[in-house]
Amino acid sequence: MIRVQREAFDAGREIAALTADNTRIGGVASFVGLVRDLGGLRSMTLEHYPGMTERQLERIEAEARRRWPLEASLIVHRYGRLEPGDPIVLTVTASAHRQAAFDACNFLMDWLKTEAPFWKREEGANGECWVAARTDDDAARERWRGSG
Amino acid sequence: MIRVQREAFDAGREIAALTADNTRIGGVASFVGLVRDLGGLRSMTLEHYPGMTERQLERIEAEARRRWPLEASLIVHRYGRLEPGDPIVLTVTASAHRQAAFDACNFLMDWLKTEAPFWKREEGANGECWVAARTDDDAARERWRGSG
Amino acid sequence: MKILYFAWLRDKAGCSERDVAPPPGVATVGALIDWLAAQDERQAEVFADRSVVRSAVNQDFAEADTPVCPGDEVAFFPPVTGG
Amino acid sequence: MKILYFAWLRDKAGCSERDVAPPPGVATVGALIDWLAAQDERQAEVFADRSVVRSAVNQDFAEADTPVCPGDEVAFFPPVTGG
Repeated sequence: MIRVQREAFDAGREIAALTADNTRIGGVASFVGLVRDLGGLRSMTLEHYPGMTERQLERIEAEARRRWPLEASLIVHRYGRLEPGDPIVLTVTASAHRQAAFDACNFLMDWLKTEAPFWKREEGANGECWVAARTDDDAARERWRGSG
Repeated sequence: MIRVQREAFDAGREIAALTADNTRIGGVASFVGLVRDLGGLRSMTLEHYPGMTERQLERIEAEARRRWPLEASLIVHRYGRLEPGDPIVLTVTASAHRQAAFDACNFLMDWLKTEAPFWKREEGANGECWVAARTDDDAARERWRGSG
Repeated sequence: MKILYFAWLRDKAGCSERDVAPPPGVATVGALIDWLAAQDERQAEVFADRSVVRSAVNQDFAEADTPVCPGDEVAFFPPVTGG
Repeated sequence: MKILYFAWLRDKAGCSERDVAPPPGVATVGALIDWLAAQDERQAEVFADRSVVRSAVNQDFAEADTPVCPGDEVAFFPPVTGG
């Protein structure tokens, strides 16, 4: 399941809803990405490409489910104006086996970084600037290439 | 932080409490282990070694914090009688960097499986039996040896 | 053909969306960029450094040789920073 | 010296805890197991297959050659299944 929303999310409630009534699940891995303040950050605004975002998140989720035996999965990605400490993204993967859940969750985050059409603008003490993509995010995505 | 308790836990609340007011945190990885029903399971009772359990959990957590730059971490492990679908264990790791959070969380779970003095007794349709340790849990723990 | 701009490409373009009708010879993303960059000063600036421009055709990531047709939705943006 | 048994070792031992006073020559976990197994039938059964018995001395995992002293807390249990 995927969701793109302006509102905050409750990770605990999402995990509970995703795993309810499925006793085949042995482990649930999750990741919450937060707005980090490296000094002087006032806010971060996430812009995205409505339509393409949903398509890409669905593809990324489908790819994870093709690679690992997941009982359930969830991607929630926010957009709009966020402040330091605010949650940005949630990925949850549930499987009979803990390592499948961990690996799939890690994979979802690596792919989101390079495949989901979001752009971040930071507002700090000295004005605003667009956040550049990181080359190590590309490297993190590439490490899954051989194992597909 | 570590806790050994009979009561259930709320993963969302634990994550929120652990990350509150620390804007250096960029990512929070977590894992919830659940009682899995492979067929006919009525309940699972976790016995542990009070005193040694807390010592071991503290050591496992300290080892993770030695290996990765964590801003916060939490292990909650339950004991007592649980039913299929009930949460058993929660591990949470928070770091500036997502991969450190993921790896540390994975490490905590692998070490818990082989280093925390818990024993599981399953009650099914045909009576009760103690769950045997798994050799692949030993293998999962061993893979961290080289990277210490 | 609908053109969309995101993030700092939109700031440079001065608009987020426009309809264009390139001549029939403009059949790939690369050719479309050449044609757009030749339209005016702002467009020239948007595409000045193509190594930092990514594109999508009908909401799928595209490359310079990806075909484009009349009616397509073509988006230009910097490398994404999701997650 | 306090001896603790957990899980199915406790079921076989018929008790979870006992105080013992082994002779001075019993100075390691391995020697303690030899001595306990020679005490009675039940103890002999607990330690019949030592490959499935793990131990801890004063709440740290121990091996057969780990020293034990009077006053120590020594626990015996099957391989752990935490997490």
